[in-house]
Amino acid sequence: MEFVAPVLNYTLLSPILILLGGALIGVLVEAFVSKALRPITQLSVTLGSLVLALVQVWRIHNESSTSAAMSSVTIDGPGLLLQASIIIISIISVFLIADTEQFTALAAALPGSDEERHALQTGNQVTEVYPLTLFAVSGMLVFPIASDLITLFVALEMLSLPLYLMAGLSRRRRLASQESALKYFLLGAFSSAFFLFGAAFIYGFASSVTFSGIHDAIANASGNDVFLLIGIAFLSVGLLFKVGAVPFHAWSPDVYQGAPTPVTAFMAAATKVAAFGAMLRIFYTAFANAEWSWTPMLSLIAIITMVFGSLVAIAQRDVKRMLAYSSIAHAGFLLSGVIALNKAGLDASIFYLFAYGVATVGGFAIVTLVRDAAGEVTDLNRWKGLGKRSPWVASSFAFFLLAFAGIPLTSGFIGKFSIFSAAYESGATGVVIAGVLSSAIAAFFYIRVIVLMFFTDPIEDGTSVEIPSSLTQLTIVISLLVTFVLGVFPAPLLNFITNLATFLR
Amino acid sequence: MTTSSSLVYLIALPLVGATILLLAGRRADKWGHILGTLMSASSFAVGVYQLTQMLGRSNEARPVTQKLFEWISVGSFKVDAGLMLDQLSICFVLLITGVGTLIHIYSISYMSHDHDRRRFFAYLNLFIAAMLLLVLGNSYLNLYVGWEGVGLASYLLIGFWNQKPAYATASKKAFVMNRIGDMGLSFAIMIAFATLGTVSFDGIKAASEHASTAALTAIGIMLLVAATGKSAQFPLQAWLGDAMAGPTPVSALIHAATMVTAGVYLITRSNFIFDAAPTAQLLVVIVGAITLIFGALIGTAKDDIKKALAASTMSQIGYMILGAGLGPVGYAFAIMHLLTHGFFKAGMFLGAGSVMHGMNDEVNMRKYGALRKFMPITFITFGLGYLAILGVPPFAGFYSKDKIIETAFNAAGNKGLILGIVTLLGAGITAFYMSRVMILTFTGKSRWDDDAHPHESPLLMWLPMAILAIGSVASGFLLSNGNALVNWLAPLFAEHEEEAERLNPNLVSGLALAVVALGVAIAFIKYSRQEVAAVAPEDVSVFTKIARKDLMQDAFNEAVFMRTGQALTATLVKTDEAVIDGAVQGVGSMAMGSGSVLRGIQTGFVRSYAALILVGAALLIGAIWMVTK
Amino acid sequence: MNSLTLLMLLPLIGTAVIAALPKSNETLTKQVALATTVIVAAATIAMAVGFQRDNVDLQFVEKYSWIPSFGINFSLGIDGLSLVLILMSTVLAPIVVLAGWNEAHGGRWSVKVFYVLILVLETMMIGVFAATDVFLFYVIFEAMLIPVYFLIGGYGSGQRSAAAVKFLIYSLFGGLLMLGSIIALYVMSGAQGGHTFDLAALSQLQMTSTTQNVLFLGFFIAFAIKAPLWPLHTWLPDAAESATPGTSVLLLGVLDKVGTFGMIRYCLTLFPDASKTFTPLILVLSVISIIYGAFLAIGQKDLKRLIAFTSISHFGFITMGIFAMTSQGHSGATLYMFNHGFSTAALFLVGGWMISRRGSSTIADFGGLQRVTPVMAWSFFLAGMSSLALPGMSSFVSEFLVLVGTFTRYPVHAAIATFGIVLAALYILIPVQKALHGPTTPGNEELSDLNLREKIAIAPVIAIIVALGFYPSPLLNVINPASAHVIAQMGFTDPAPTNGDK
Amino acid sequence: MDAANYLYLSVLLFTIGAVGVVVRRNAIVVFMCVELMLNAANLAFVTFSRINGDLNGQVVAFFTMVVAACEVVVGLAIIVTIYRSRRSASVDDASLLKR
Repeated sequence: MEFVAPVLNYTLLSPILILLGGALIGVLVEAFVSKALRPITQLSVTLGSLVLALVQVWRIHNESSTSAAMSSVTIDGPGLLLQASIIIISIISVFLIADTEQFTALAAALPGSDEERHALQTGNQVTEVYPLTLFAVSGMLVFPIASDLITLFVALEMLSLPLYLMAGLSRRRRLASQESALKYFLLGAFSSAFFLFGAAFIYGFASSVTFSGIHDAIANASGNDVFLLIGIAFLSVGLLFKVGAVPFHAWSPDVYQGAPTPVTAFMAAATKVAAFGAMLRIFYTAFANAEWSWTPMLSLIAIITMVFGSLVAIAQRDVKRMLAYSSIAHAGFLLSGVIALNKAGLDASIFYLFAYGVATVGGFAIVTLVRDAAGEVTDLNRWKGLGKRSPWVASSFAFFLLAFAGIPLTSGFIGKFSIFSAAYESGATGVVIAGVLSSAIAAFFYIRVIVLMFFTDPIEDGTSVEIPSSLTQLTIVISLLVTFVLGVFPAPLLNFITNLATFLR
Repeated sequence: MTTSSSLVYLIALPLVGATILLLAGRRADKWGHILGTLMSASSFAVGVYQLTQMLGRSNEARPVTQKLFEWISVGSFKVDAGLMLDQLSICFVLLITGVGTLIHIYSISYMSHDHDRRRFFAYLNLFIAAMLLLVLGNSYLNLYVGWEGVGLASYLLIGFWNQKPAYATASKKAFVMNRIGDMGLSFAIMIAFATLGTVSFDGIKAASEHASTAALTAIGIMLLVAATGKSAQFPLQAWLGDAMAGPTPVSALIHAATMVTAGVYLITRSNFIFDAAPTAQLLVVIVGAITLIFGALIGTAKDDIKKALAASTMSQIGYMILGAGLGPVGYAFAIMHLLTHGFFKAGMFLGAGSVMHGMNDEVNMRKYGALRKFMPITFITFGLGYLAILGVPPFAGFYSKDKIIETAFNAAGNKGLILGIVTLLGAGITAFYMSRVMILTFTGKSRWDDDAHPHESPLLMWLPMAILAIGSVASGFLLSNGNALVNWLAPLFAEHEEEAERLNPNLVSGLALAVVALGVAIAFIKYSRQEVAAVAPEDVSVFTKIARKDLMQDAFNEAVFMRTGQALTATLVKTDEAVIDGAVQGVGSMAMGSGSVLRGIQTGFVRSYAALILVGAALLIGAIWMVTK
Repeated sequence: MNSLTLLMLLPLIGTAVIAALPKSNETLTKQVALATTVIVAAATIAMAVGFQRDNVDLQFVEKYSWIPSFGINFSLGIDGLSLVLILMSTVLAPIVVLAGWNEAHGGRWSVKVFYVLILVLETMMIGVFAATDVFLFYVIFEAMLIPVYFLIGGYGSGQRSAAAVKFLIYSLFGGLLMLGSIIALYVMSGAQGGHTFDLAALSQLQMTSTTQNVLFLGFFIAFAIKAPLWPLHTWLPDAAESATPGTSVLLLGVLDKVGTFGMIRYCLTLFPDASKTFTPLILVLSVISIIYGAFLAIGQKDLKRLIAFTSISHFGFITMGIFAMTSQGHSGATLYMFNHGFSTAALFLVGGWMISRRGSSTIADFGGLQRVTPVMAWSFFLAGMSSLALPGMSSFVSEFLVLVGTFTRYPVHAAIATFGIVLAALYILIPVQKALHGPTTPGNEELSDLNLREKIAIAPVIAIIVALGFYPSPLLNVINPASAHVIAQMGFTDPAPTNGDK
Repeated sequence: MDAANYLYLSVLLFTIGAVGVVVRRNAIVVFMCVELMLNAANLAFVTFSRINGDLNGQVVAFFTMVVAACEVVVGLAIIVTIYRSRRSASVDDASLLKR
């Protein structure tokens, strides 16, 4: 048998290539640029490549092809939209990452050891976080456009591995940070093993690794159903793990809490987009015809996730954990978009992912601002009276919370409405009811935080609010604007999505 | 039907007076009382003018109406703000404004020491206006407005000295018990609209022709309930005694002459309903009969002169209600007794007021005595009223009361016999307790407190008393001379043939006089022959004790309604907090609780997380398995 | 013709001006707020003049595409019902501002914030009544909660934050149920010729009776929480107890009307059959509310809570009138909404002044005020009289219409409800006696009577109450066609007089 | 012999790995269990590629090995850092973050 030399369409792949290039440059910078210039160089390289990638995505946003890389990726509307969202979210997250305060000077050094102290004093701050971010982003860009199982798996690892490391980079509470890295890594690897095993069985069923092949195989149901079903189940484990659905969520509260907040923001927002993007593609294209088999399964998971996330969030005392559980609940809401399995569901999911992602970054950006001598203060009880101390910060956070709660005039409400109506349209009434009820529960703890910030008197314990750096300010402002504008005039974006978002098989 | 544009002034004048006096505040203290009196007097003048006009017209053309504007109009429910003055209402107009004006004059002096006199006159004007609206309204709903209006005025006046908690309570009690009656009235209106489709007097009169007895009976009974509330009839009479908390002129005007007789007006006005609803009519009679004895009995035991008079009012109105309950024959006599009673009872109240005035507001008759010499005018005017209420010819009461007793006897069957005897009995008891009042107050030895310096009241006070006294002497004769009133009112009531006389009228009068004489005699022996204790003796018959307690009516209400009501309220308040709100809170804390329980899953051990993932995988497999199998 | 949008914009302009003002200059802030509300009120009255009474169609209609992909429009329009309620809201607003001149000072935040919230709220109050697009209505319905939440929690007294949270959670819960129904409607409309939220279009939807019942409940529960109907009322007393008097006026006077308004505008229009199915239940709940609310009002020791419970009783009347489905009941209910706005306003404002002067809201702490502060006492007394529906006060007309209208179709319910008028006498006269009558209790001797500002604030309220009591036609003429229209659409006709042959 | 047996084997290996992850404490061992699972998957791929007569399965196997290698790099890095700061490779000791 003879091999055909692969033909690559570089224009369509350019965003990914740009980011990978940027990442490599970043590595070199890390090696050769003087420590004084390093941070700024890294930042500009990273931002530069991200912006460039975004421009590229825009330039190709009307293109669509299955043969961009020998049918192993599919460039189409949804893919590009998701890529764009990921890049935008990454950009505003990078603004946060730029705050070196958050990262350990020397990840390799022992916590509290001399070399760490020395590195701090000499300002010998390593900045490997930037290339790591870029690697992760490029993985995320591949994930939602991957259209065969190999690429999907590679992309999954490509986005995960850097994240594992980034979780361990916190300057403060390093033990916790490293622990979160370990947990994230072990569980991630564990779940990707499931993923791969599932992939194997699907391959066994379809004797093809491409989504189109799988789709056709299901269409003319040749082969052994049991393989397919086991495959779907195990593959889902991997994906559901990444989106943080119950009961595959356990990592997220710990990692969200342990990781440096900028990384948490990036992870919570961008990873969700990428993972759901992949999920949408595989379930909408490859498994579309086996709907009967996986809809009940996903509905079950969705309901459990919504309810569990909302309920447990009530009991949280730490703001980052609270946000983690809220993101779990949102994963549940987003699943109802996958279950919907219709155009409306796809559009809604994309809109929801973007809106939620931006709001999340904004929310965590606020978290980075509340500090005391020992660094960030994430204990909710110490957020009391924040509204008095710094009304603007508190109000912005309150606004993000209202967006999470899905109160009208915020992007969250439009998202919730569209995704629930899509799910209802596809007959997933149970999911919608569960969704509505759990949003009621969810509202409860968002409001509790607002009460803490505005209606309780501050306790003087040195908790203060950092004057945000101009970049952080930028992040917050952008997130606020997007959240508000999408809440009041979502029409342009919705139309844009509706016109673009159709999966190419 | 004639229309007139001047009816509204009857009401407008006093209403304007009230408004000015209330809004002007203390600025009006100087001239407030003058204005008030003038307003009432001018309203009286309009009334007289209307009367002269009316006399000039033929029977049919006598009623005059005036439509002010469309008040409420929704769907078929249309009510105009319209007034109607006919032979019946004119009597009331004159009584209200006439006696009203006299009492205004009286009050100028009586209240001269009260620095809130202006407010008092404002209330009086308000009352006059409301009462006139009550009798002039051309539909039950307009009447209802006046009906509650007088209730409000009475509330304000009873509680005029509401800095005394007891008085404030009295006023509240009056208002609430009246509200119960009002509820009856609104029921009546609702039933009327639902069944007859209208609430105007004319409309209902017309519709009642072809309406079912059931409906009319229902309406009738509800009207009766209303009447019992406003006219202090059994079982809603308990408030009247306490209402004496108000300044005496108020008791004279509202709780003797006018407002309390509104019930009689209502029933007479609704004659077309009651004539067609025998059951309701029978109930009316029964209520009247019970009350007239009830009141009389209470009267025998009261030492407070005003409460004694109040009891007597209750009983006299019982007579009127009974009369009205006797149907077409009775209506006119009921009204006649109402008018004469208006004179003599108002007169006596003012007399009582003048006595209190002289005895620095002492009301306990046991502390009076021998006031004849010190207050001759008061004695005479009061005495004339006394003779009138006893029904001694030729005084007013003789004509009106005897007629009722007569008609009662003439009623068909045992009904007639029973009613006759009851009314006679009532007359006897009345004679007894009124003589008691007379004797205790004016005759015998003085039993005053040391600081009492009895003296005759000034002109402004005795003049109205004198005028009313003349009324109590003459009114009866004038009204019944040639059946003047009967013929005057005849066009309003259904035709009726003279029933066979069970007893000859003179015999009845004879009997009545005899009974009265008996009553007087007993009183004379009991209170004039033997010494009267300055403090009420406690070693008295059980009956007296009960009578002093208003025949336990308050005790009953308190035990049955108030206590249960309070208990119910208390329980409901607790239920609301514990059960209903508790449930809500419960849901909240349940969510919280389950939250913190589920939290336990997050042990922090990575291996347990991995186990969780295994479980999840199993779950997925299971879920898929379910649908495939 | 976009007068409604302009009307909604006016308060926002005021907000902008206030936001631009320096924090220090509080008086100016208040003056701007007052001026804005007065202008809005004037504008509304001008609109009311231009309103064609006998035209039952929506008027001042306007429609701009908002979110086309969901068929959502920013569309406004008013009929008699909405006009009356908007009129009430905008007339109450300046009164509240003037009456609560110093309310903002006890707050957690600046005076500016207070008036910004008030003005934003006013915009939403206009919008919620004028919206003819279900989605738009829902958005405002929910968004309204936020300013009120901060008004209660930020400027109230006592357990203010707890009360605010209770209020918000309660309402959000109801709102989410409604959202469920709205989503279902939206999807159905998609299935039946194009996604839309246009009320008129949605009312044409075909649906099985089961669906209709379920969706109806989604809407009705939300409204029953707002309007508080027994047993969903427990948030109201707490909220009213903690909120400032002005806020309470807006809360009970206006926001709660959104509930009863919604029952007419949405429950009846969208789900006529379901409305009929549930009428018996709703009537029973209304009657319970009437009696229950009255009894609890009698049992209260706190003045504000007492007023709150009287309102629960009154809302019972309104709901009963709405579902009695007779022209009298319906017009009565609508008129009742308007009147209740003002009589409750009077009670809360005067009560608020009494409380702020005495520094306590416990009824027992007052006493003999009639002698000390006659004007204040009189205002409270008149407010009370209008609350117990004394003839000559506007509330009498509406209450009697409701009763008579209900009686013609549901005699028993009406009969039981009528007992409410006796209880009303009690729950008003008991506080009147305790607070105004009797000897002046220690601590009250020095209380000051109403000042000019307060007199100016309360005068129009009482004037309106009395004037409408004697001459309600101006309002009834606007209301009647609207109600008649609804009744007709529901396929009802007033019961004819039976002449008793039942 | 029947290719299905290889499937059974791979399932067996996978299960052993999975159970190992749950029961073993030492981070290194846990990690090796994960690797075992990956290789079980690889075996499955290859077997299927044999059964289906399609080469893709084998290609995947190669990819997986590379990825697994990367994982080893990252994984060991993390585990070693933890070990150095905690002086213990037991995954149960790392449980600061909970609830």
